[in-house]
Amino acid sequence: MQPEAPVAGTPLLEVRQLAVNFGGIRALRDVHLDVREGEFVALIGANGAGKTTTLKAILNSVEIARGEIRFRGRSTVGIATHHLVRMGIGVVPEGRRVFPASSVIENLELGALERTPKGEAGAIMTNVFDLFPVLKDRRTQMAGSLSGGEQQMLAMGRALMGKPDLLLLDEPSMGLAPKFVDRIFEILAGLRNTKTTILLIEQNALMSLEIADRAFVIDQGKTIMSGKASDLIDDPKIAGAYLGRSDEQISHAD
Amino acid sequence: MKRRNFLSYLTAGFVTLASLPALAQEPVRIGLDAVLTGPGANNGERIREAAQWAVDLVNQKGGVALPDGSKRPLELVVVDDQAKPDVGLSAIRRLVGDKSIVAFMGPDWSSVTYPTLFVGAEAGIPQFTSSVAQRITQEGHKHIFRARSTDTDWMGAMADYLVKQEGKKKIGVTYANNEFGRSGRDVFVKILKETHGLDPAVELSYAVGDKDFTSVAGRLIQSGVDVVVNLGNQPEGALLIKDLNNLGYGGLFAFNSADSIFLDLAKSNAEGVVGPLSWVHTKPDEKSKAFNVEFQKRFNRDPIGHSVIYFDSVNMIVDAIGKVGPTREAILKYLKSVDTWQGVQGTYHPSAPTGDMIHASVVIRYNKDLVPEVVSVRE
Amino acid sequence: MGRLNPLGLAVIIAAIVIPIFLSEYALHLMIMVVIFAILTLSLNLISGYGGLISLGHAGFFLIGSYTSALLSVYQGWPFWLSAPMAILLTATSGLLLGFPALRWSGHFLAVITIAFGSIAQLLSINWVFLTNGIDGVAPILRPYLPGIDLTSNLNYYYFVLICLAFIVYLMIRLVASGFGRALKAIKDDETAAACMGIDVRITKVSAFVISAALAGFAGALYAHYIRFLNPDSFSLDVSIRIFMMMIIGGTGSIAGSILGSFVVYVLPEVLRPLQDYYYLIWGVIVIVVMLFLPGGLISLGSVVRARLAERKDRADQKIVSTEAQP
Amino acid sequence: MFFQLATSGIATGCAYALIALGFVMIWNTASVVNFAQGEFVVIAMFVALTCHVTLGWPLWMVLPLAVLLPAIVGYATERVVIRPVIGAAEMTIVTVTIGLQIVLSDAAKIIYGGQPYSFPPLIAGKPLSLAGIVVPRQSLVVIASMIVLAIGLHFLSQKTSFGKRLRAVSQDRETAKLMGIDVNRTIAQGFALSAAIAGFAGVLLAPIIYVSAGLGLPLLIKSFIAAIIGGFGSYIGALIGGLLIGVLDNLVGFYISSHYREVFTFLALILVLLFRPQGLFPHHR
Repeated sequence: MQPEAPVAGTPLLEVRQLAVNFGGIRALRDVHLDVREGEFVALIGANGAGKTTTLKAILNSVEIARGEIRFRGRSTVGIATHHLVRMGIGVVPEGRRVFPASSVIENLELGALERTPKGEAGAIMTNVFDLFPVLKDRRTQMAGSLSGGEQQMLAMGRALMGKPDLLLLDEPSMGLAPKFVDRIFEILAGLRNTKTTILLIEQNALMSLEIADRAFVIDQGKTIMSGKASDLIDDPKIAGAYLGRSDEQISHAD
Repeated sequence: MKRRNFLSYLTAGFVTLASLPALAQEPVRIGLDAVLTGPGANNGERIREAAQWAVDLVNQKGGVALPDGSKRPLELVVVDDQAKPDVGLSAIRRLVGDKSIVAFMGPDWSSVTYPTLFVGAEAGIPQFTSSVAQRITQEGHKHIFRARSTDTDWMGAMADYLVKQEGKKKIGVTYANNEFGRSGRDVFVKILKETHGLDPAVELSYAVGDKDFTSVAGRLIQSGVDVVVNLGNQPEGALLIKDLNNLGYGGLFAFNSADSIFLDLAKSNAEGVVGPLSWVHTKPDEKSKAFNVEFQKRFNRDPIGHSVIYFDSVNMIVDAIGKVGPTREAILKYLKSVDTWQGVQGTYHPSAPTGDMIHASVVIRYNKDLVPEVVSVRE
Repeated sequence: MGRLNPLGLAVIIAAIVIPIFLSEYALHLMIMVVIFAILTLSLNLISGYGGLISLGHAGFFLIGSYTSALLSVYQGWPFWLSAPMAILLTATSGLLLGFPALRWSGHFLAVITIAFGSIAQLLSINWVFLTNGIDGVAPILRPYLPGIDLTSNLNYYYFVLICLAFIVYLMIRLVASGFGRALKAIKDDETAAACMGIDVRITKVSAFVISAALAGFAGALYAHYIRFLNPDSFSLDVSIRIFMMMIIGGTGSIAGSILGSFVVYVLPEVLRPLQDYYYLIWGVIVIVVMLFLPGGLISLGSVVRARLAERKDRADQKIVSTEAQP
Repeated sequence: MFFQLATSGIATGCAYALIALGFVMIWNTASVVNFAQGEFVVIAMFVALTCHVTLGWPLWMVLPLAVLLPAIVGYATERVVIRPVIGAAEMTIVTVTIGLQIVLSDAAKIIYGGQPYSFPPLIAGKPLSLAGIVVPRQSLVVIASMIVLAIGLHFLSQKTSFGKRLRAVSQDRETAKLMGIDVNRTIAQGFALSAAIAGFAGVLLAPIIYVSAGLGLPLLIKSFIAAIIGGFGSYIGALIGGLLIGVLDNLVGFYISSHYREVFTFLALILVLLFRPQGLFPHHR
């Protein structure tokens, strides 16, 4: 059972009144969200709503026009992306972005390189292989030669290698065959049970809401709704605006 | 005390200021165009230092003497042609455009001199060049003075030495693919044919900037020549003799740029190398010896042929100014009337109709101690 | 280029009037600036509008110069026949090089064009029976124009200036045409351009051919001005110099190309009193311009204006609000 | 004669190979085509010349210095002039590196003049004769050094965390950041390393080709071509491309024509680009 009320204490990640300009165009106007320790939060919205820009803002790779982002209660202003990563944010980027000319093992090692002490990496890799047995089978293969679904698993495993306090996943189901989409969500559900703190960014609203604790909905650069995932899933507005559309999107992805 | 000191400074300052007009007297200017950047800048630097030295010596004696007995400072205006014809054209137009320049020296590279000749000719300014290509003085220009023997002179000397003194018959010719190398090759092959009735056993060329001469050396050795005549610039010559020696070549190596720059590069490989030069510091006459001593004192190394050419040129211009004054027309007219002029390099004939003032050359051979021994002298 | 502003008009008047008062030396520089402006414009067509790097334009320049010079000196052709022949031959060589080479872009194309320029120069050195090799070709006659003595450098200056004006006019028309727009579309996004129905290959190769032809024409103008040709004048650094002129002036701008030719050709002459240091300072200038004015000198005005506007914007705390579209 | 030519070509080719290697490294990590790469060779040569020939320091002291100084210059130039243009239009980057090339080569010219200087062989002695092939000791030093360096670099890139960072950055700069890698710093270090490799090549080359300020650009262009022939972006391709160019140059000079040696290098480039555009050893990105 998920806790009903918000957990006490400061959130792990907090985004308030975020606005971002992109080449003279306002990409985000007012986004807020928060993620607490151990929580699985989904950020959902249509294509172009500003989900990926929000992620970039969290990672400080776009300039923020207004608003505030706090990680572990500390403002992220002026902290470079790689420092944020070292501080404990693990990222599974959009489009997977595995290192194609490196082997599976080398990709995983890179995930641990800057964040995990050498001695611990081996143990974590064993865990990752337990989670994704297919990676173990392919461990010496070049990452570029893996299938899309396998690459997605590698990208997730790679992020886990850094023992992230907060795991950001950007559209992990995008461009995958339905079989793999189901598999990825299964894994995500499994991660929730390990109490890993997760912020999932997805177009696939229905599946995301099914596994998330809480969710935020953004539209045209603005957070328009938030609440418990189980509540949102029954919300008629959501059902009309996103769930129907996301079903459609899944069939398109085939 | 302090005030007194200040006053004395002030007085000194005024005295200096008062004497300034005398020092700041309008100098007599002569121009120099040389290659100061790019390949060939090595010779250009030597040219500049020698010309500047000659000018400094004149100024140490109070400046250039005029026919009325007064003296004015001498100034050298230097421009750089980068060994490129179009840059040279700009450079020489700049010199000639400055009406206060009464004569100029350069260019050194024939490929720059030739296309720019008309600029000096139109302006009627005396031009002293060290370019060796024959045709520079074949165009009928009246303003050009060549202060160096031509390649015909020293190729003749070298061919004589190789064929008559050394008795070599099987000659391989290598040359750099530039103006200098090609024109050297043309002249040498012609002389070999016309004077000695010989043809080269093999002819090979290479590019300036080549680094690996194994293929050239290999072909020379394969064709079994007993003398290699190389026509080109110093770095390639030094690399070629090194590769020849590495491959066990036992014959003679003759080189038209076997000067001190070549020696610096080739080091012990230079032993036994033969070369024609317009002038060498070991030339056994008195003037050359004296020049060498003075040059050594000033620069702490041996002068090269170009040092003498430009040193002599400055002095010839200075002498002319002393006779007829600092104007282009007067100097030009005067020089054309001078039969002989004694310089360090030898006897110049400024009145020669073509402008070829001097034909002196030597053939040298590097001995065991890498000293260039003069083996044949031509006047 | 847009509409002619007062500054542009002033430059044109200056270009016509000032040379009358210049020394022979300065006039020589101006003639070379105009010839190089034509070369830079030709490069600008493929690089500025088409986004293709060429470091081999000295090769086309060489082919144009030599064709016109050789026909004129050895065959006795008048300039008015030898120059069109030079244009034809460079256009052909542009076609022959462009077809295979334009499968590449970026640094690959840069190296291929370096190779082309070097091969052209090496052939002009070694192909002695045709080019007279390192000895060069001379004397090349000035073009004959009834009533006007083109052996006068001032007249020749006006002659090349008129040629430049004609080419500028041609470029303006070309850039505004469907072809020019197709070229720009390819520069922005090749795939998108192809989707719009543009034949990418043909457009690129055509631009390359026109560019080569213009460079060939500049070559003919050069040969008949300088009256002596040898391979030394067509080395890699000439290609680099043309490239610099385009970049420093402002890529993709006609006025920029002309400004760049002027600055890059005249600056070293101005810096010459610095003797040894002038080339070094020139390199520093190139870097500084690129770091602070990547759009070239021609963008100076608009960059300053933009900065001022930005400052004002910030002061007003006003933010342009449009539809959010990341 | 064939083997003689090949052996000698390999020695010169090694130098091209090393320069190409550094050049490719910069391309891979920073997407910068560095026209100033040849100048790092020249810097090392002059450091070696000054310290070894003029000041008479022993080689074991001079070598690290001659490698270190170009590395420092490489690091500094990356910080000052390259970093601001990383990610800019390719023409802007090319122009900046050409500007850098002009500055560095002219600085060398101002300090040392345009003339060439000779440099003593790294090890003394007459050339060796192996199975009828004359091999100067210097060539052996060059070939052996290159093998050692290639192995060392391979070890560096596969086993050390610096090498892993470098490889991650060269495959995907954005994602490397997401691994916590300081991309800017890694690029600067990559610059330093590639300059150090070029410096190493410079010391090896100095006794073979003489030291002069104008060497940088011609060496770079040969190496650039070597890198493309080998397969641009591939390290092994750069090495083999360099060796091929060195050998080809000699064989053409001997068997075909000494006039057209360089033309053949360029022709080889064009042929490779026509018929095997990905190069002999394609790079997987």
